Amino acid sequence: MRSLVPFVVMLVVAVAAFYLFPYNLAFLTRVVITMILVLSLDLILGVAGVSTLGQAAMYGSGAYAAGLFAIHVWHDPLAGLAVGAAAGAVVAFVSGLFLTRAHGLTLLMLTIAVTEVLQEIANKFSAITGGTDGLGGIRMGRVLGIWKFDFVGRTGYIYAVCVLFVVVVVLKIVIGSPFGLALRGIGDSPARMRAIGTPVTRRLIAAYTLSGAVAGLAGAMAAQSTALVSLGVYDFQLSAEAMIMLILGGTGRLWGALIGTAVFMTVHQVASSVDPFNWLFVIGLLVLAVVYAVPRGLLGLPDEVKRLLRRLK
Amino acid sequence: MTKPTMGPALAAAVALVLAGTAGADTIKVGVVAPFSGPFAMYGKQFKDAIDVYVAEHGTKAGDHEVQFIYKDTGGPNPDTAKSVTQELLVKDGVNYLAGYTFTPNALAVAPLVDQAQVPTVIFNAATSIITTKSPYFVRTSFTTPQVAGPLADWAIAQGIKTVVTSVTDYGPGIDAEKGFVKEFEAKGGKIVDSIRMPIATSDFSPFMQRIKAAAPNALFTFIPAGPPAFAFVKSYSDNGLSAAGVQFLGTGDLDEETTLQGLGDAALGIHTSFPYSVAHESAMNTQFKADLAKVDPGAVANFASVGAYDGTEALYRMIAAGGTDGDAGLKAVLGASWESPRGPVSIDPKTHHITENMYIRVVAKDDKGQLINKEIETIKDVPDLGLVSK
Amino acid sequence: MTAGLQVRGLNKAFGGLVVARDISLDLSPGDRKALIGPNGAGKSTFTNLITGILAPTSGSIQLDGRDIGSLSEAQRVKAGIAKTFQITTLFHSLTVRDNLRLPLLERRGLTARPFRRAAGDGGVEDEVESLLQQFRLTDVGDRVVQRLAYGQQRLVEMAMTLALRPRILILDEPAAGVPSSESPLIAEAIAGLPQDLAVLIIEHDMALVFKVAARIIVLVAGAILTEGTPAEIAADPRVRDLYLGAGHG
Amino acid sequence: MTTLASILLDGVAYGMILFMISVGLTVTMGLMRVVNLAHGGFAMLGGAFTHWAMMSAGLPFPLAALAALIAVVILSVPMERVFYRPIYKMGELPQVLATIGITFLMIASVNYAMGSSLLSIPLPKVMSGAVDLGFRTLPTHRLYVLGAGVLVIVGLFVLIERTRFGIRLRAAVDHPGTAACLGIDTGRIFSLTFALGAGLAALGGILGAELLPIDAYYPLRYMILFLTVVAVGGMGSVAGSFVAALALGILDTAARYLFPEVGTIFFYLAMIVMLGLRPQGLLGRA
Repeated sequence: MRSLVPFVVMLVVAVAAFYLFPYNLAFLTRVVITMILVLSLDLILGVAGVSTLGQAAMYGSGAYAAGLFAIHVWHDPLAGLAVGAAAGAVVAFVSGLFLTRAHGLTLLMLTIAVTEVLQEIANKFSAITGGTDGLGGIRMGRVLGIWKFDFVGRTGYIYAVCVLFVVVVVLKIVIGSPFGLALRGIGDSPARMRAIGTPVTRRLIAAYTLSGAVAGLAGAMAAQSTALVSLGVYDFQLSAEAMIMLILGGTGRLWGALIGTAVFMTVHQVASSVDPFNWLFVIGLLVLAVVYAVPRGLLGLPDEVKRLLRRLK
Repeated sequence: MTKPTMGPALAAAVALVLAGTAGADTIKVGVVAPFSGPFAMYGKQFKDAIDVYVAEHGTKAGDHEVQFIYKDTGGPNPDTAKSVTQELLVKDGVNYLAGYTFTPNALAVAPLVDQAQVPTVIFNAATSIITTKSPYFVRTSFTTPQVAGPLADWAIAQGIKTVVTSVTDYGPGIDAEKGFVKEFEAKGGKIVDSIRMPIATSDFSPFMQRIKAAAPNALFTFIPAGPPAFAFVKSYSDNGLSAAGVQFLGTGDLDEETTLQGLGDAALGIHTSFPYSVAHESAMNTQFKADLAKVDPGAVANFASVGAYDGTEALYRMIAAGGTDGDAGLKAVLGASWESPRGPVSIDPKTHHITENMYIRVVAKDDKGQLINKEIETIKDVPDLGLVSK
Repeated sequence: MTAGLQVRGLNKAFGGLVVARDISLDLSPGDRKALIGPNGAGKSTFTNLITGILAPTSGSIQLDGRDIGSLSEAQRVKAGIAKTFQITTLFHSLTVRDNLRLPLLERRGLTARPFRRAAGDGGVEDEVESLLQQFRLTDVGDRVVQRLAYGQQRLVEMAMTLALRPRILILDEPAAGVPSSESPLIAEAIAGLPQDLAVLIIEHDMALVFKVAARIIVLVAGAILTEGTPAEIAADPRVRDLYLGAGHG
Repeated sequence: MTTLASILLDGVAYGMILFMISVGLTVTMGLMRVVNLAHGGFAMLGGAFTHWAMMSAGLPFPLAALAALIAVVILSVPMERVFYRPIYKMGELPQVLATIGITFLMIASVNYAMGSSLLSIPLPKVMSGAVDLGFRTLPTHRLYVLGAGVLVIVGLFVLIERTRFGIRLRAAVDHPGTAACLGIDTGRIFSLTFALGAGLAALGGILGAELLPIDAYYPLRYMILFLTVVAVGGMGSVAGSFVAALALGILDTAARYLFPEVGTIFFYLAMIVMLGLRPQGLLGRA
């Protein structure tokens, strides 16, 4: 089946990275976790067409929930992921009740406001969250009771890749389902969806909740791999960068989220280690290049090249 | 020709890395700090200070060649701090770590440092608890209570009896408030009002009006350097608090030297306490400033510079004594004392934190019309009050 | 009970501006009626009143003897009144098949199912294929709508609306913007609509109207001027003066 | 009673500053329908040029500010041509992305040329200090901002509602096709409007620097604040952002007086409520 090819490629790349960069596993793990966050954004923004700058709200809530759960309840990693995903889903559902009715600038501002309120709350309740110092003292148990998180980060990486794989598979199924088709319809034309009798707001709340669960999952993974949660999980910058990575890769098809994240984080890493003071030039130019030259993202690059070649003939 | 397979290539890579760590007697030190983003100043100050130290003392500590490897965190970002530290330990095989500007970044690497048993010198992060999180932590900066406490003592000695505290509502601000209030009340002073100001405040007039209405002898503040400190100081001067007889007391974070000129004349006459002033008068400090000018013309020294400079002193002492043996190195620096550009310092073997003089300074103009922090009083050998009191 | 749509004494005014004046109209199963009139005669106001986008100032709208005046737009769709849209509201980035699947799935209330494959769920595929065949779109079924010719897009529009299985179908300018070479396609498609469907066509293209409509209603200044067979309308001097003579169409 | 008067006084003074720095954004974003996250960048450039003109070229404040204003306006013309023109017709997402990219480039440029520390703009004697109002004092600077704000809003009203340029601008925005048919050079109108927005941004940046000081990261730090004023006021409504700026200024000030411990939460909750009740903004077009 042709549709399985990308999955095989993804696994091969993940395995190759493991062997090619055995000393960069910590960085690779962060890339994989960010991929999960960007995937969650692809569902709501790329597929359903809801522009949001507030994905950090769910990511951060997932991180704090997983961190607190590990400290006070149980240190099992998978249970922690479930708790993080649940927290992300709850935040998304509640905020989705009013967010999904807004559009354009108003929607962008509301998503930002929700994130800022959560960050301020986390700062206020520093007795619980650790405030500016961060929520420390997270000690994770073994994955499935078997694999211990090791110093080099092998377990952490394999664990993250497995979760990423599951997330991609689940989201692929959802996007290909009647529900997913309805979301793509909403992304194209909400007015027409209403005209064929679809309860658009209800579908959007469901999609936002699912997206929130995935973002919460990503946050939980981050909390487990860093073993510390800081107020930075609610940073506006995180939401904005997730959006940049998604559009860089190409929206709506999941693979774009993976490619965009890998390319952005690699460029970021290289540029900031070559010239930390001026790397923002590189990122700025990269972002502009995407908007003006490949508006459909790197996924659309082959088509653009084909068109160019056809014109040359 | 046969295609090279992945196996041998990888083995070669591993061998190369191992040769780097075990072969020649080069001790590697990983420096983790923000070199990009809004806090890039810290990374630059750290690197400049290390360069000054190396220029003065050479690249050898005892018999060992020292090599610094710099890694960027981009700001308060524990995820990045942890992953780059892991990389330094696993890939670069560093024997010592240093840097760490923000508390969450330092706390995030505590388990790693513990597991790898690598001595780590904190150049800046100022929350007391950090050094309790791993026995391999040593800190050469200061803690917020260490700065706030002596200021309270001094205020009492000046006859200041009533104070309104007004701090930024986040970890360090609250630490400062507690440190000041505890000492001030213990000495018989009275806190008239305590205000915690939201982090994102731009207009401080409401707080200034409230303080003015309470009419205390002085206000005490902790506010981060940069835009907030600028607006706060401006607001103090514009709302006429000085004329109303309310003295300005603060921790030296707010008028540290890289942002001091930006505060403008509004800052004249405010009092702060801090372990280092660029205007500190000593031969060593003059030398330090001259060498800094050679390494990086136009650079301005500040607390981060001396934190890193003394941190490098600690690193050199450890490397000279222990080489690759971190535990031996650590032992050599605990209890050690030396002369720093900020004055005499020593490492408290119990708290692993630096004991140093606190200076009460007043903002004044030097003969070139530049703003300086003029030291007017010295409180000697202050330990980390945050830990000692706990 | 009377089958079909009965409109009685419909009035709509925006402040002092009257845009629908005492309109009465019947649409019974099998009807092929056309609504014509010069620009600004109130044709789109009338359709908006029927589909529920606008609320009338007075008058009644009944479907099969039941008053539907209080139903929302979506509820009227479910009740059986559907209208083709301006072309811009197609799902441009989806394939023709997906464009048809969506209304079919929605009609069966399945668009909340997240774990089935959209292609194949709910037994809609046969209906997708027969709609494609009916509108001669089978060859382009897997093409993305925005890459289709304009006339074909209009056909997709009609097929989508038909997928909702309406009993009352309002075709809003089905030939608007379609080049004359593709116009016969539209006429053919309308001719092929189910016999028991009640169809109201609003159109400027007089050739098309005279070809497909059995009766024509002429609307002027918000009121019905006259109604009759194409032959009667063509012969009516008032219509010639007011409408055809004015050079429209 | 005194507290109430103080809240109103400080609130209006703060609101005026908010208005001054976001009115330019209302012009570019509201009238031209571009989600412009780079607005703060123009404000920063205004401040940075003023700083440079005073410190390095030794100009007095009014001259330096004027020179900086002109420099930003001139700079904005090629920027509009190169960066903004291609994105007018794109969706809001590419606009967000492109203007974030532009913001990054502006930050990197100022960081490269002037470093990342505060770029101070010392005010002349007449503008600093405080005025005694009897029951309390008010920083003199606020009176100047108040005056400038009133001038700007009256000026904009006259420009948009009463001049040929205004008529053409509204035509170009509402019916670009028709306007082009009528022989209105929409490209030129957009260039001029953008330059006007950039100039107002620079003016706001310079005058607001007492509360929102200028440094390289200024555009990111205050981005959300600017956008809030425009979103709450309503896209495209100068009067709306005036009302929103004053309302937000007074609300924020009241919170700081009455319950500072609630912090920024209050500000954002107020914004959520306002946008929840009126998604198109207080005076926005639906």
